[in-house]
Amino acid sequence: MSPLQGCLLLSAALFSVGLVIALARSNAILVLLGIELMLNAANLNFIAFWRFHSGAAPATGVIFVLFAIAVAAAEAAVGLALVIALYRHQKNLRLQEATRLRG
Amino acid sequence: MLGSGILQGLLVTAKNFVGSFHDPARYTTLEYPEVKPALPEAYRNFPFLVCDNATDPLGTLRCVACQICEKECPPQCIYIEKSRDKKPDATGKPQIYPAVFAIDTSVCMSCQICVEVCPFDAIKMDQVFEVATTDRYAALLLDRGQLTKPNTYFHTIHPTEAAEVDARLAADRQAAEEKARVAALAKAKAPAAPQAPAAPVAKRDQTPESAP
Amino acid sequence: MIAAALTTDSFLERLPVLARDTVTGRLPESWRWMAGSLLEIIAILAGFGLLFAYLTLAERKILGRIQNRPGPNRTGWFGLLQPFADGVKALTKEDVVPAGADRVLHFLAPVVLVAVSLLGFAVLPFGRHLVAVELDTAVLYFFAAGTATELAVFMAGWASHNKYSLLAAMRALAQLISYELPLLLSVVPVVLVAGTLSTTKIVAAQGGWSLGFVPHWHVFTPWGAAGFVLFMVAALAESNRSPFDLPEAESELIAGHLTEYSGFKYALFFMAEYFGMCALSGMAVTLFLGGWGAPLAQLEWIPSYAWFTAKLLVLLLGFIWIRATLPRLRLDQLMKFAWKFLVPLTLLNLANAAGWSLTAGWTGPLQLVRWAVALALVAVPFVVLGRTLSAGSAPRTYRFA
Amino acid sequence: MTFTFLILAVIILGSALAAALRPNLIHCALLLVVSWLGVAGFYLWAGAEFVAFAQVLVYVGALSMVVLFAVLLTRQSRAELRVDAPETRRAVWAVIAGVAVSGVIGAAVFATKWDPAPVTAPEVTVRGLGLELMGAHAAALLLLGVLLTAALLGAVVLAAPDRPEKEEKS
Amino acid sequence: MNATPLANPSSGAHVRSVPGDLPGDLMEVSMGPHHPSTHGVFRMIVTLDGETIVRLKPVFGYLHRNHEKLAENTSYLGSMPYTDRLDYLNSMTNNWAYARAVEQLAGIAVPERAEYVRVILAELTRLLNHTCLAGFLMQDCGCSGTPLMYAFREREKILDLFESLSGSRMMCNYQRFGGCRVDPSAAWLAAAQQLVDGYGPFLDEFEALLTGNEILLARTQGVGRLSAALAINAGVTGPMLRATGVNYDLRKVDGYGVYPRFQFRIPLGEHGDVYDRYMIRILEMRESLAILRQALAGLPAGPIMNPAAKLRGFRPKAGEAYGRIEGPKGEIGFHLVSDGGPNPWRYHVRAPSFINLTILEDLCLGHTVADAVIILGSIDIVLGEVDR
Repeated sequence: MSPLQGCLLLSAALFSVGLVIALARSNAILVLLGIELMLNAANLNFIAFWRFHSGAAPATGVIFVLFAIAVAAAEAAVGLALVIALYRHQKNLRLQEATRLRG
Repeated sequence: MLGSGILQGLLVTAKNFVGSFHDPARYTTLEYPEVKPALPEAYRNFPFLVCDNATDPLGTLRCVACQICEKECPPQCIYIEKSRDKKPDATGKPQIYPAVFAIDTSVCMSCQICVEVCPFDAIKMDQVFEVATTDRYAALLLDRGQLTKPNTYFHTIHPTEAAEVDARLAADRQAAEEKARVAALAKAKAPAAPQAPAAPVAKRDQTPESAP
Repeated sequence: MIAAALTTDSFLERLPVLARDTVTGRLPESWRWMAGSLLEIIAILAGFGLLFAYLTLAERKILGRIQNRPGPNRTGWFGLLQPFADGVKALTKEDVVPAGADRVLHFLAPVVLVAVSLLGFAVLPFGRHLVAVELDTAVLYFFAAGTATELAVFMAGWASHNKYSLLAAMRALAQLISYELPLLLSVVPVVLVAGTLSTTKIVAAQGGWSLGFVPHWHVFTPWGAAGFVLFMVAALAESNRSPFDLPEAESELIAGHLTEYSGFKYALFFMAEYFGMCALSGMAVTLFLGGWGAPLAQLEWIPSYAWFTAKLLVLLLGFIWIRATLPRLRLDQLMKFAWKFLVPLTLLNLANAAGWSLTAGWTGPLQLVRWAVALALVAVPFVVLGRTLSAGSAPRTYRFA
Repeated sequence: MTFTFLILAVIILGSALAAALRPNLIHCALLLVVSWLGVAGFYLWAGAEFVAFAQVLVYVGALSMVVLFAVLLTRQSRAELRVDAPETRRAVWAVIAGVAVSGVIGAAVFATKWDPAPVTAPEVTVRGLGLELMGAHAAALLLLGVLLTAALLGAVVLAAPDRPEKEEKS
Repeated sequence: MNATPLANPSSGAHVRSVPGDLPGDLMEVSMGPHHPSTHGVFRMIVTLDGETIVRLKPVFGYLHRNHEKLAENTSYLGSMPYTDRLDYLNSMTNNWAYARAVEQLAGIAVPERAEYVRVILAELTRLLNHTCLAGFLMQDCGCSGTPLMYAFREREKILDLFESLSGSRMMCNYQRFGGCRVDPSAAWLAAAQQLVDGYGPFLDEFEALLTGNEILLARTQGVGRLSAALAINAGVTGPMLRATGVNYDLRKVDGYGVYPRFQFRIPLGEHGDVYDRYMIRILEMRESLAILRQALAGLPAGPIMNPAAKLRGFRPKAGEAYGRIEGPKGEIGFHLVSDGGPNPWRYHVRAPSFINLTILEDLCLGHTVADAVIILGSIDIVLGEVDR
């Protein structure tokens, strides 16, 4: 198994764990954290390809990850603000109960 | 401007830092066990009993077990038992003496009221403050023997007050002798006359012992 | 110049490196790197461990003198053995863990804190030849390494199962989020002007003297002076020192996140606080005070690490002095101070530094203009923002009946 | 495949899995911090120093704080930190989805013929990175700045208490 | 983690397990009785929303010693040393207030020299109390001991004076019915004069250290505002009351003792916040210095005790009396009812600390924990007097 394959498998596994957390847990914060984990898995891929795959421009992978981290930060900020707003409305963080917008 | 107050404060602390090295007014710590504090003469701690003769402390106690201090003590830390017999006091007059005189220093609050009410100048305030002990009960209950200290000691700790007391006592004694002499003369003159009452001891209710 | 060249690489200067090489030289080739690193780690641990020990003593002594009392002076000559007595006491004291505590986190918090607070030392250039790890991204590494400290404080506060500790944990989080920003932003101008994130290169960029006696330290430029002050203020907050010691505010929260700690764990917290203080002061020396550079060319014969240590000690004394003087801020004031005062000032300072480096070519009278503009860019916002910050609170005059 | 990589993989996956299973919200958050640190370690191992430190700064330094803050702000008692275990049905479906995703990706990874990996990491200096960001990706950088500002403002607006409602309550 | 079980786990919904009627976001913290800033064994049950106080319940009585009932079973003289222990910082003024009550009850006149000495000692006590308070308050604000140590450095000098006069530093037991126990010597008066001369520079230094400090201004201004109306309704007295702008000082109102002979001013605040309370005390200290200078200069010769006063077997005629003076913390008064016996039939203390403390919750609501600490500090309580 080449290093690239190892990295990709690690990334896939991390993505799956993130997915499981996001799907199975009902707490909004945990769901958000699961999504962050999935983002991290994607970033892992960028770095893996940048490092172990020839042909890419020298810094593209790194720059992609930097952008992704920045976007993730923005996403987390907004997401947690939503969590707090959600909490203020229904006094808990159970996403199943956040159905007010359903028609 | 923001920060000027803070800078002013920093200046004060810096001044104190430097001052603590050369200015005794800014460095007031006494390193206690090595350097003993200079106690003012008025300093009071726990009471002690005055005796006139250091060689026979219990025999020359001024206390006549009148129990006024026991009664007046606010926290009631004094316990006195009168003797059944009488012993001659310093003037040679037979007096009741305290068979038991105990002060519970764990209760005593050093208020000095016993000293103020004592008509005999028998109880005074001590200056020993290093009274720490590992025993909470027996060691803090001082008995007659532990409480008794000679008049010379009283002179070393409260010289002014002791001199006054001695002068007053000497005057009292002289007056008593004078009176006794007069009474003896009168008795000689009128053998049938009834026995004169013993010279009343100077009441000191209105003259606190520290009056100028 | 020749004399300088001779003295800058004197025997004393190279002594620590020589000592390391003598030891590692006896080892087989493949072990040398590992052994060298290990030696560096031991040297840093021993050096700063000793500094920590005597800093606690110095703090108590200086605080004592400022407060007109002697400070600890019973253990050993002038109390010199006090830190060791304290250490023995901390080691032998009972380790109490509250019944409801999260035992794992309660144990991990001090360990993580000490470990993390030590990481920053790796990239500090203590001397001309003394830097444990040469990193291209050293400054970034330093601040990344420091981020976990407040996380550990949070762990301690939360795991203690104590309401005061929990309040302290919340305060610690709020404080970190607020002060990480000005701390980083006050460093950016230096990176901008020096054009590098490497600490050694930043120190090298501050070498040399103008007019023969003014060193090219960043603190001697308008933006650098402002940046230095801003950095130190944020560093005070980051290391939880008075007047920003809210997480362990003694008069309000008993001991905050430390309330339920005793014995050696408590000592570890203490140690981490001082390590953090040393690391941040070391960074300030590196970024603004010319690192290991001597203030005068004539003094270059003194080894560079001595200069670094001297500057470090001066900053640490400043920490102690401030602690002895100032009252504590309240949480909302702390936040207001960070967001409404420090952050705008650091941003303006960044612009100021950018302007400074753009106008580097100006000479003659233009140079004066450059200084005037830069000074104005520091002073005017300070006065204006300071006025708005302290609006509504001023000394009052009183009437008498 | 080096020993370091394996250890990092164990840290990343182990803590993420543990986070998926722990009932305590704070523990989950802290375990995920460990996972993020592992990812940073991975970047370091791969030679992307700058990204690794950025990851630590953003995730451990900022994100974890915000998450913990949110946890504490939305906590009503200590007991409430204990989140219910996932419902079995949801959990089973989630695991099936997760396994399916990794299965597909894994199969693709093994099916693809990869070029041999370069021996050394591509040389990326901070200076080079900065030049590239300001050069080729300047537009993206600007957009990112706008996005972050917008996110900041949006977060403030979302999280700020609705004043009328608060007055109603009190 | 030792989690409390959910109140109703079967319902599936999250049910709050916070006891009582607390809304979910609130936290109840019990500050004290062992807390660094409660000035003794005092307890505040604080309900917090975040760090903001929404409810505050003071709990006291941990230092209750049955003072009033003890006094009803002790001779009039025997209560004097107990009054030392009410507000143990201010034994001289406590003594004086009690002596005044008994003197009114029994109609004992006090010689002029004794009145002067009482004024001197009361103003020294005021200096002592306000200096300590300033130090404690700054400690509550988070200063690492420095102002407190400076305050204590000066306080020690006053205590030295008390000790050399009365024999004890804090439990002076100095006043007697009809005068004072000891006549101050010329040397003592010279020492007092020296202290008074040195106190102004100390106050200047203390103010330089802190009064203009931006952090202190931000911490104390606008915090714990007390309105004049509430202060009057609650019976608040002393610097607390004057900080709200109410001109009420017993030294002027009653003009007891020889106070009318001295020139001094009453500083008044406007906002009634912590800063005003702090500054009023600083300014009062300067006025006290003025009084002390005048009193030391005008001290007449003569007896220190009324020769007609009895020490032992003291039995005032039946009746009642209320003696009050302006103590450093406010109006300290003793209400005595005599049935002609050797003990008072009823003995009541109007303790300023206790009455000033009643408005604590009103001051603290809406402020943070950190403010509660300094508000409590600015009220200036001594638990010996609160609990009695």
